[in-house]
Amino acid sequence: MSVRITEAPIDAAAETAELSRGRSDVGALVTFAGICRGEEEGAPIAALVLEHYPGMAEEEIGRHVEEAKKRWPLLGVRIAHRVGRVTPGETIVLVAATSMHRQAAFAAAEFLMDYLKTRAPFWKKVERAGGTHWIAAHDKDDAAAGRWKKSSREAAE
Amino acid sequence: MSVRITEAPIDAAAETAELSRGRSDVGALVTFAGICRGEEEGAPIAALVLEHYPGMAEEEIGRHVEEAKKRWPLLGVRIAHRVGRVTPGETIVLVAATSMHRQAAFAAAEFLMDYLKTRAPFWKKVERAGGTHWIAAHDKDDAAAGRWKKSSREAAE
Amino acid sequence: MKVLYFAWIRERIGKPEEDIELPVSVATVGDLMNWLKKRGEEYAYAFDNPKVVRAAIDKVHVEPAAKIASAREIAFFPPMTGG
Amino acid sequence: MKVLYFAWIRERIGKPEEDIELPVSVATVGDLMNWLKKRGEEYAYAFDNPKVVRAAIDKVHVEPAAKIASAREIAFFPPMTGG
Repeated sequence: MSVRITEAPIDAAAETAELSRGRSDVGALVTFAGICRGEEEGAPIAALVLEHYPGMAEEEIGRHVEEAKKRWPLLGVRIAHRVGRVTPGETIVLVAATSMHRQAAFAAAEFLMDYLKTRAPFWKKVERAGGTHWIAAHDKDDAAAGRWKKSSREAAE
Repeated sequence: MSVRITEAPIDAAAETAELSRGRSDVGALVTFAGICRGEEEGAPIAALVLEHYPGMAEEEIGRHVEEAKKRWPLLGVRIAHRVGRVTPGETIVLVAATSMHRQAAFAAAEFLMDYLKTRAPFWKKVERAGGTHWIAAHDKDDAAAGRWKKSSREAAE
Repeated sequence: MKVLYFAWIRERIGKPEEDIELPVSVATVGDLMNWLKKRGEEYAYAFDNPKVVRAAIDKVHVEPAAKIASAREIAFFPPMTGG
Repeated sequence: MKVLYFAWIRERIGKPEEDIELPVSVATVGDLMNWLKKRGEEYAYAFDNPKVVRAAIDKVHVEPAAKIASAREIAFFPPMTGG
């Protein structure tokens, strides 16, 4: 299965190793790591606490992986997403896509990240010395995901 | 220095480690690995042999790294490129870009790869049982690099 | 029917899930939100601003107009902030 | 002046670099290619199709119309195929 939700730290090298192991058709590997920053909204944080909807998170990401495979000639996709408590510097999400050529791998990784941000059922809570609060969704992320809809309409025309 | 040309195998984890070490402002890391495939133009290969123009290769890539830093709010860039004999499955080039947010890191990595393909002075020779020959440049790569020129003109208007 | 709550909706209601017997008048996801709002203060607080509440039927995103019909589980949650 | 050759241009000419005393009539990179072509069969072969030859002056890409002037080194090579 190419989608994995985990409470343990994510190791990019381990996640991507199996995408190219034993095969010689992979010409491009694009890896995106979303990393927990030490600041949110201009103030230091102690950690992020991630909640998810078990079952739906895997299914929803899986649907977008299938969509990406339809849109681009991918050889492999690997996604890992942390839940629970994540501290600054740790990887929250890893998306890796392989293809024969770079354009498909770049496009698919970006597409998957845009959808993960807006459609995958995960929620982040900020943990600070002074208390906790939920992070609000960004309109910017909706706009980023929206651009893929436009191109699917164009492709159909 | 963020640009490295090497005859030794490239280790993505080692190359990217220092981009986030000891800092908590990195929210996004995009890594591209261009991997030597086992086939070129429909026939198996034994290896690629890469030649470069020492000095110019580093300078030319360095100029594009500076250009990328002007265009996007990057926190770090790391590029490693193999020369000499590279066998199928090995990484030929690694481009990594970090930023606070993903859009800048994706755009910069793709920009740098498009320019590397068409402007950086490296040449690939295919090694097969039957002999060797130089790989011809792809018009597709020129087109990919050309799109960044267009957007720089648009941005200036 | 199983109803699930996540993030601050879960916190406001004070439980992650519950089994609810729905009256026949509750036909859509929007109807269900309105019906839940009347169940008590904590629900009224959770569904205070329905525009920021998202829903899924059987683990697939749906709009408030979606029919509940033969759903096995319905989930309510704020806009997603993963990735 | 130092002149460098790479990839199949290097192979056709049979050497990676050489020091050349240029006549004053050779003002541009294009002039230099035409002048080199007349130096022998191997050069004529290397510069057979000038459209696929790229050049750099002091490690910066230039067009054939570029003036040589005070260049320290000029390089000739095929279109790049790195990355």
